[in-house]
Formats: sequence, structure tokens, C-alpha cells
Amino acid sequence: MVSTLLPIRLEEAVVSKRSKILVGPVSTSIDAGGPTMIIGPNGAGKTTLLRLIHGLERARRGQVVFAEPDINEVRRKQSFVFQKPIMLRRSALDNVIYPLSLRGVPKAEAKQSALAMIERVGLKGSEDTRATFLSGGEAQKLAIARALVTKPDLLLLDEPTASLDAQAMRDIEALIQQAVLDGVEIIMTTHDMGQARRLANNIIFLHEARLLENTEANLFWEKPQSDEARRFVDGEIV
Amino acid sequence: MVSTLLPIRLEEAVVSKRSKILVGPVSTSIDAGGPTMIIGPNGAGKTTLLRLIHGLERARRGQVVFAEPDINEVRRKQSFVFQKPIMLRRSALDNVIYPLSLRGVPKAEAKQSALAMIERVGLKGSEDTRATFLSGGEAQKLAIARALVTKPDLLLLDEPTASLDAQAMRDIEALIQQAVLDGVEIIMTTHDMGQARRLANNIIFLHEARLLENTEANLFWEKPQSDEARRFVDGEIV
Amino acid sequence: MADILAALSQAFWLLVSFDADLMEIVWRSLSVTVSAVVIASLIGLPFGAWIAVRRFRFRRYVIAIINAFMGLPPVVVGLVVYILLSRSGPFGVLNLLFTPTAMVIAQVIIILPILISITHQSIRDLWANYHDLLISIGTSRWQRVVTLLFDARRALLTAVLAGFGRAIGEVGAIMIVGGNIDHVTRVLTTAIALETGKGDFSLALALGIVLIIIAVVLNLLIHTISKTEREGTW
Amino acid sequence: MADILAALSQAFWLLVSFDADLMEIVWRSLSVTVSAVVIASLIGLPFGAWIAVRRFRFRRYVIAIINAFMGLPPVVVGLVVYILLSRSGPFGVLNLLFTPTAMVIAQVIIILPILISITHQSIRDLWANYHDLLISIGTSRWQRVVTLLFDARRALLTAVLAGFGRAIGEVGAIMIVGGNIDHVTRVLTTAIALETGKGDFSLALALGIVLIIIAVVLNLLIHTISKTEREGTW
Amino acid sequence: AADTMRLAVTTSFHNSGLSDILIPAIKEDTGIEVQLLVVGTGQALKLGRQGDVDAVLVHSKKAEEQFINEGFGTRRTEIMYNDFVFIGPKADPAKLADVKQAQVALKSIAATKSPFVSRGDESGTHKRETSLWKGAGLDTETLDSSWYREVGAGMGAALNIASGMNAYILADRASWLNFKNKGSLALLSWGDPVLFNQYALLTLNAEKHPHIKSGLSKKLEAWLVSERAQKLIGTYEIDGQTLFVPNAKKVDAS
Ligand SMILES: Nc1ncnc2c1ncn2[C@@H]1O[C@H](COP(=O)(O)OP(=O)(O)OP(=O)(O)O)[C@@H](O)[C@H]1O
Ligand SMILES: Nc1ncnc2c1ncn2[C@@H]1O[C@H](COP(=O)(O)OP(=O)(O)OP(=O)(O)O)[C@@H](O)[C@H]1O
Ligand SMILES: [Mg+2]
Ligand SMILES: [Mg+2]
Repeated sequence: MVSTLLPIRLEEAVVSKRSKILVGPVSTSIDAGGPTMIIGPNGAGKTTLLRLIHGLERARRGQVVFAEPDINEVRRKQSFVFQKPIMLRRSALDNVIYPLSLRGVPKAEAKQSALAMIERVGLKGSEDTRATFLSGGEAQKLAIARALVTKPDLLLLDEPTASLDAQAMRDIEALIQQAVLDGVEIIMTTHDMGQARRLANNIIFLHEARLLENTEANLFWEKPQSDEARRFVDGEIV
Repeated sequence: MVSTLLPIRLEEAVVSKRSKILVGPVSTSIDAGGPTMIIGPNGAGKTTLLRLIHGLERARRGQVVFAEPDINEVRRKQSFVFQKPIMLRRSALDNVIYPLSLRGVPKAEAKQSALAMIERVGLKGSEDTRATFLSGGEAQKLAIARALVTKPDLLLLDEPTASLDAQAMRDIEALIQQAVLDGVEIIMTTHDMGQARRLANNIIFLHEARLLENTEANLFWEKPQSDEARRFVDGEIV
Repeated sequence: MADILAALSQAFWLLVSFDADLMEIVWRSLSVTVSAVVIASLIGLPFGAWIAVRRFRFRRYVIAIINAFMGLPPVVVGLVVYILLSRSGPFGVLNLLFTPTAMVIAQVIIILPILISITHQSIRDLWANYHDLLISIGTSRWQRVVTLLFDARRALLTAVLAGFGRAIGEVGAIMIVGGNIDHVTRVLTTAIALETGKGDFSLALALGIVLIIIAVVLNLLIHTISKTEREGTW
Repeated sequence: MADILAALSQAFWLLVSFDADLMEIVWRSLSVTVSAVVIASLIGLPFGAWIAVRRFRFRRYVIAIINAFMGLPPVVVGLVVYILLSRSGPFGVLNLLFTPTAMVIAQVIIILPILISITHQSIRDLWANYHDLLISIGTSRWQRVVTLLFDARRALLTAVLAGFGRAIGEVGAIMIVGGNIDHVTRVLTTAIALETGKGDFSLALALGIVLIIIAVVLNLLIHTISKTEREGTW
Repeated sequence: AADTMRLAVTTSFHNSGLSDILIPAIKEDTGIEVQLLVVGTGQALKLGRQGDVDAVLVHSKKAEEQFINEGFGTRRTEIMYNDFVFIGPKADPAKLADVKQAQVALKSIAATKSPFVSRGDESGTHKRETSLWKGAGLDTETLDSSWYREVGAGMGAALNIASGMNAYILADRASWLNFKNKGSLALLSWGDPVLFNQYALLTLNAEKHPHIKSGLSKKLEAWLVSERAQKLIGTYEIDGQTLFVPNAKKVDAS
């Protein structure tokens, strides 16, 4: 199955809050095939850009255009994992069942696939813990499970592994790579350059709200065009 | 100046919520001199242990004993940076001024040291942004600034650099090392083994609520005692 | 002061002796008020949640007006309902005037604003938490309302209880539309007003004490059942 | 129905003609109610916050009882206040009976429970956010209350406005302690009750409409000043 | 102001509108500013007992005499009287229009089981009504509540209910004439001497409540029985009908 959503074209898109520009103007295209990683310093606008693509932020100017014309389709086929996990005030299990029940999946079936997904992210045993009690990492895992359970075509991940332990990070990365093989398109942010190197197919580099690069990963690692990017990459501790 | 709080002795301390044991029973001692790093997989109980030490969780059994007998002193001399930053619904600046104003520091003076601290954590320019609008990394930096501004004797950091960019991480680590030189005692958690190696003087390894090791860092890295620890360290991707 | 002491003992005796008349009006008070609260909740809770999630242009004005309507004087509500239900009024044929039904209608109108207002407020806070997630998952507006109402159910108790309180203690409106007819539409509050008019303050107070006792018991009951304010519940 | 139409035009004329008597009772209504709301807020807001942050043993019961007291029938409050202020009562010497002051006292008692209850609820949610931080920073209980009240000030508007609404529309209590004396203690609601008694529904309604208009204007004003419900404010 | 006094009156008196004539006149002649407290008869007497008013003007002879005997009041001074009247639906199922005697009227209401609204608040009007029923050989306790509706309410509220239920009711003429929500009710029967309704002023006893402004209430009493006052009362009318008949005996203003 091949995603019908990408390529996504951003045309002079700008997000601003009370006269402060958070992102843009950005004009670029995010194409199908392999994860696109958005990197850049804190406050560069990574989260905002993801939210803009997902439709959580309105473009003050310019626009975001998906390949898929039907906007409802576009919405339905995406999942977003937030940087600060949002937990419903329910059990971990019910958190994962929730999006399914919205889509009218029968209870039993929903529960089954929810449990399966919870196991895959390594939360087996915490099904009945209240989501708001979960530890930082557990919450992040649960958010990922909730995002994947609806089998989206496009997965937007905002620093999904920020507070995961090594084991968990590997599991999640494996999950992501598997998803890619299944034809799921992925756009994610990370501060872990190791992770970027391992997963990225394309790199988008943001700096102070401006998009400085959107290139094929290898090229980017070899020699970044902008010297902000160069300094950012050299700044790395490997 | 040398901290009067440490050593901290934990005696058979247990934290449990509705019959589930989150940490313990833990019997150990955290001594002065150099950062103590609490590591372990997600859900191991790192946050809970920190909170127990800080007094945010009550020990269901056992106890936590500080060198300093006066409990109010103990409270006053600690600062805690939470894994999920808690932002007061105020401007970034007012968030840092807040703890000072509580301690009765004169307005002007408080503002001055707050601004200085904000600059040190690299948030210059965001003073007037509402704290709740800050990006994930920025929020984390602000929390650190708010913790340091009161010049605590004991600093408890729960994954302080989880979503910071490389530059920011180095700045914060430098800040921490400086603090250590100034005689501030530090107990922190991290999932970044690189960071642990760089900063740790002692390592506490938690696994499924039990404390498996509390040793001098080098020894730990050379050969962990428990094979859970060994597997955890080998699990690392460096 | 003598009145107050007299009232206390009188209230005590009324209760222990299960005074028949008292039981009758207590029962009527409860059935009228509870019906009103149930109906008002069915309308008010969803509507309150709806304003919280919906960002329409005149939102602030709607909210301001609802807050203002918390100030609807019961007497005025009573008058309007009276006019509508009276023989010469549009709904005269229903012949509802001076029946408990009329009292329920009046009370629903009186407590709706406070129900909506409190609901809106507590939902708004939860909505701030859930907003991004619910939008992202692509919930319909109605699904959002249901989710929020469900997850905020504990907080909504305050709204419902506030409504109950306002209704059980109200007299101005039900006096007009109910008529305080003995054995038909007389409830605790109208009886209190009557005794006050008679100058029998101690009996009036006694009835008031009974009313408060009922309200307290009921609140304790609900709090206990719904386990609010317990450690670690939401 | 005719009454209602008559009322509308009458209300209109009363307002445009700045009818002197009307202006007088409107002014009295406002001054009495506003004083009551201010006093009640000074007591209720801190207390409401205090119960939210304080985890004492009988917390749930205190809250249940406060909720129950939202059901205090105004008439009963009126009676108690009357008995206390009566010449033969303990505070008789103050000679406050049948004065606006007495009306303020009664209204304060009536709106306190709702103020406390709503405050407690909205503070509780914020407290859940702030809890760890405020404990960690080592705030005194009083500092917590102040911080929470300050940061939740917008949400607390609902509490205050609910209190205002309850007070401005109340009649049972102030009728008893104020006596509805012309030019002394007559306010909008008591005037409405009086006209209703005379069967002059259209005038009664007209006054009611005036009251609502005042309430709406005031709410809009406050909302606008305090910029609630604006995008991006807390 | 020093010269203000409080007078508790019944709703029926206030509804007559006579007070709007008298109060200003009193101020004019005596400089006394009278503050009216309009309440039920029982409450009016209660206010008196508590010493919260300086004088009481009601129409319930028994209760008034008891009040005096208990020593709360110094004197009961009859000021004027008006009359109670039978109000009822224009259709007049009980044919009250043709009867003068109250007892006959009540009997036929009971016979035809026509809805009848009773004040039921032990006010002067209500007490009179019950005594009339007794006179007609009927005990209000035993009357069938399907048509005998005992609403505990003031005169105005009771009239509203009667007009809403299209029922018969006993009211004082003044309240009726000033009543705006007549609906399909009409004035049907009056004139029976037993329907006369005596108003009396009770001046409170300063020995019970030292703070009472007995001086002012004495002045008021004196004024009410004065030529001018009695004339004002006698000439007060609403749409052509005089409402009150002054019948004060001169009192020595000691
Ligand atoms: N409502 C707002 N008003 C003003 N500034 C805002 C608002 N929301 C976000 N910002 C600012 O916009 C910038 C971009 O935020 P964003 O969350 O996109 O950064 P980011 O790249 O995700 O950073 P991080 O790596 O820390 O997550 C930040 O500096 C933030 O302070
Ligand atoms: N109130 C509670 N009830 C039940 N279980 C709880 C509660 N609070 C925490 N837990 C569980 O306790 C365990 C320890 O939580 P803690 O936050 O200490 O883990 P952690 O080591 O900090 O994990 P992470 O690395 O993800 O932050 C987790 O599995 C969590 O689900
Ligand atoms: Mg971000
Ligand atoms: Mg943790």
C-alpha cells in the first residue's frame, strides 16, 4: 500500500502568534519514501512545523497542500505523537482503545488490537494503570501505541524517544522501521543525531523559524549547505 | 561551602501506591561529593526515588534520613527539576522570580538574578514569553533556571536534558559541573549513558523498583555487579 | 433567639415523629426538584460542554449572557411561566398551571444557567488538556462533548449539586406557578414562606432546618457514592 | 402574552425616560448586591482555595456541607438574620433591621456557599498542576492560596459572577430583613414581588427585564475588561 | 431622620393604595415620616411583639385584642372599615350575583362544588372567611380539596391564583379594585353586614420595648382619628367607588 497523502507541498507557509513568527515563510515539499527528520535547536520551530502539517496550527500566510484532495481523508489517515504526551484520564488500555472506538471498531476487536499494540511498545502489565500515573517513558510509549493502533498512512512523531531507555528506544525505532516497510510515511523530530543518522532518509533543518535545508540524508551528513547546519552538526557529541 | 544535607540514608524505604510497590525496599546511603546518577529502564522507579528523597512521596515503610536534622532547612536547601516541567501560568521571567519572591528577596534584586539565570540557561529573549507557550526544550531550561536561582545545596534533576539540543545539553552539563565545583550536591536521573559517563561520580542502578547497585561510577562502568545492570549497559548504543 | 431554640427542638420532633404532613411536602419537594435537576442536567451539561469546545464568533457574549441569566429573579421566571401556562396563554390548553409539572418547568429555567456556567468552566480546563489530542484523532464535535463530559464527570457533580441547591431552596417562582396549594403544590419552601407570613417563625425555621438536613444528607450520599475528593481519583 | 409585550415596551420606556424611582431602586439594588459580592468574595475565595490545598481529615464532609448550603432557602436565611438583628435579638442594639446593611448581611450568607464551591472546584484543577512545584519550592499554605488565586483569577470570575447573579435576583431574604420599605430598602426584586402581588404583571415583568439588562451589561463589561474567553489567555 | 417611625400593615391595606394618599399627608401635618412594612397579618403582629415596629395597622379583631391583652400594645384604635366581597368567574356557576347573604353564597358555592380559593394564611381575611364558613354550617377542615383550594398566600398572590384557576374567592374590596390581573373574574356579591372589615391601629407598649417611638405612634394615632385624616379616608376612591368608611371615635391624645 502506498500513501496517498504525500507529497506535501508547503507554499510560503507562515505560523505566527501575536506578531511573533514561529515558523516560516516555508516553501518546500515533503515527498514520499522513507522517514523525513526535522532537526534543529530548541525553539527552532520543529514542533510548530509538525503541528502546521497536521493542521493543528493555522498558516497565517501561505498554505499546506496534500496530494490527497479530500481533507477529511487527510485528517483520518494521520496520527500525531506529541512531545508532551497527552493522556486521557483513563486506564492505559482505554487510552489505546479510544481512537478505535471513535472509528466504530467493535469493542472486542478494538480491545484485542489495543492489547497487541500495548505489548509491542513494551507496556505489557500496565494496561490497567491509569494513564496519568504512567512514568514519563511509559506515557511516551503509550502515546506511540495509541498513534499506531489506527494504522495511519502518515505518522507525525515529535521527539518520540526523548525520555525512553535504550531498550525501549531500539524497540520503537524497530517499530518505526517496520512501519516504513509497511509503506507508512513518517515525519519526525529528534535531538538525537545518532537516531537521525539511523532512521532519516530526508533531513529538514530548521533554525530560528526558517527552513534552511531539506535534502537527502547522506548529502546532509556529508556536507550541510548552511553553516548554521554545519555548526549544529559539528556541535554534536558522538 | 559544603552541603550539610548529605549523606542521605535510606532505611528499608518503600513507596507504594494502592498495593503496587513503586520503589523499594531500598537501604542505601547517598554520600556527598560529585553527582550521583540514578539510571535504569523506564518505569524502574527513578522518578519515584527522587521524589521520595525530596519528600514528595511518603515512605509507606522505612525512612529517609538527612545529615541535617532540621527538616525545614532540609526542605529549603533543595531544588527539584521535574521530568515533566511544571510551568506557572506567568511569563518566563516571573517563573524564575517566583521562588525568590517567596524567600522575600527584594523585587529589583530578584529580577536581576532571575534575568542572569535565564541568560545562563540560554533563554535570553524569551523572558516575556508566557511559560506555558515555551517549547519543550525551553520549558526544561526554564525549570532548571528556576531551580538554580535559589542557590540550593542539593539539586535533584529528573532527566533534565531529555529534550534539549546538543548545544543546550552541553551548556546545562557545564552548569551542572560548575555547580558541583561550587559544592552543590546533585542527584539526577538520565537515559543518556554518554551523559552518565561524563557527569556521574556515583551510579545508582534501579530495576523494577529494586535498587540493584550503588557504586562508584568507574567501577560500575568497568563491570556492573548485577547482570540486569550488565544487560542494561550492554543494551547501550554508543 | 428563643425562636431559634424552639425551631431546633421543633425540627427534631417533626423528624422523629415522621409527621405525615411534613413527609408529604418533603416528598413533593424532592420529587419536583430532582425532576427539575435531571431535566436541566440533560440539557445543561451537553450545552455547557458544547460552548467550551466550540469557538464561534459570539462565544464570549453567549457566555456573558448565560452568566447574566444566573441572575434571573425567580419571581420573574414564575411570572413568565404563569403567563405562558395560564388559560389565556399559548399553553393554557395543557392545563398545567398550579401543578407540580409547572413547578418543575420553572425550576428547570431557573437552574439551567448555573448548570451551564459551571459545566462550561470545568469542561474548559479539561478541554485545554485534551484539545490537541482530540483534534488530532479527528473526533466529531459531538464525540468531543461526550468524551469531555465523561472524563470530567466528577467535576460536573459540583454543577449538578449547585443546581439542586438552587432548586430545592427556591420559592419565588414555584409560589407563583404552583400556588402553594395544600396537598397539591405545597413544598418545603412555600410552606416556610407561609409560616413566615403567619408570623410563626419557629415553625418556619424548623422546616428550614429540615430542608438543610435533607440537602446535607443527600450531598454526603452523592459524594460518598461518587468517591469524589478521595486521594488519587480524578 | 399581551402582558409580555406590554412589559417590553414598558421596560423600554422606563429605561429611556430614566424614571427617577426606577433609577433609585436600580442604584440601591446594585450597591447592596455589589457590597455583598465584594464581602463574600473576600471571605469565599481564600476559603475555597484553602479547602482545595488543605487535605484535612473531614475535607469531603466540609465540601459536601458547603454544597448543601447552596440550598439554603433565602427565606430561612432571612428569618435567621431577622431574629439576630431584631430589637429583641442579640444584635438588636445595632438597630440594623430594615436597613440596606441588613440586606447585605443576608445576601453575603446566601452567596457564600456558591462562591466557595465554585472557587474550590476551579482551584482544585490548577492545584493538581501546581502541586508538586509549590510543595517542592517550599511554599507556606498561605503562599499557595495566594498563588493559586492569582493564577486562576480568570476562572474565579465565574464564581464571583455566579454570586452576583444569585444576589441580584434574590428576594426572599431581603424582603424579610429589608422590609421592602419605599425609598429605604426597596430594590428591584422586592419591587417586582410587590407589583406581582398587585397583579400588575406587565410592570413586574418590565422591572425584571430591566434587571436582566443590567446583569447582561455588567457581565459583558467584566468579560471585556478581563479579556476572558480570548484566544490564548488563561 | 429623627421623626421616622415604622408601621406594619397588611397587604390588603397597602394594596388599596390609600397609603399613598395618607403617608404624604402625615408628613405634611405632623412631620412624621412613616415607613410602611407590608406583610401578612400574623407577621405584622409578630413584628410588633418583637418590637421591630412602632405601630401596627391590621384587620383581625381577635388577634388584635389578644395582642393588647398580652401587653404588647397600649391601645387598639379603630380607624375605618371597608368590606369583603365575593369575586368569581363571570360565568358564575354558583349564581352568586343574585345573593346578598354571605352564608347563602358560600352554601351555593359548596353545593355546586365550584372552585374556591382560600387564603389559608391565617390573615385577617382568612380568619374572617373561615368564620363565615362556620356560620354557613360548613367546616373548612372537612371541605373537599378538589374545589376548596387552600393556597397559603397573601391577598395579591391568592387573587392571581383565583384568576388563574377561574375560581371564587373572598377578598377585600380595596385589593380587588386595585388588582390588575382580573382575567375573567368579576365582583359578584357584597353588602352583607357580616362582611364589614374593621381596621384598627395598635400602638406598641414602650414598657415591653423601651426604644419604641411611642411618642410618634401616639401622634400618628391622633392624626388618623383627626378630621382631616378621616375626611381623606372617606373621600378616597378608585374608579368612582369609595373604599373605606372612616369610623374613628375621638380619642384624648394623652
Ligand atoms: N503562543 C506562543 N506565543 C509566543 N511564542 C510562542 C508561542 N508558542 C510557541 N512559541 C515560541 O515558538 C518557538 C518555536 O516553538 P517550537 O515548540 O516549535 O520549538 P521546537 O523546535 O519544537 O523546540 P523544542 O526542540 O524545544 O521542542 C519557541 O521559541 C516558542 O517559545
Ligand atoms: N499512582 C500510581 N499508581 C500505580 N502505579 C504508579 C503510580 N505512579 C507511578 N506508578 C508506576 O510506578 C512505576 C515507576 O514510576 P517512575 O516514574 O518512578 O518510573 P521512572 O523510573 O521514572 O520511569 P521513566 O524513566 O519512564 O521516567 C511506573 O511503572 C509507573 O507506572
Ligand atoms: Mg518541540
Ligand atoms: Mg521518570
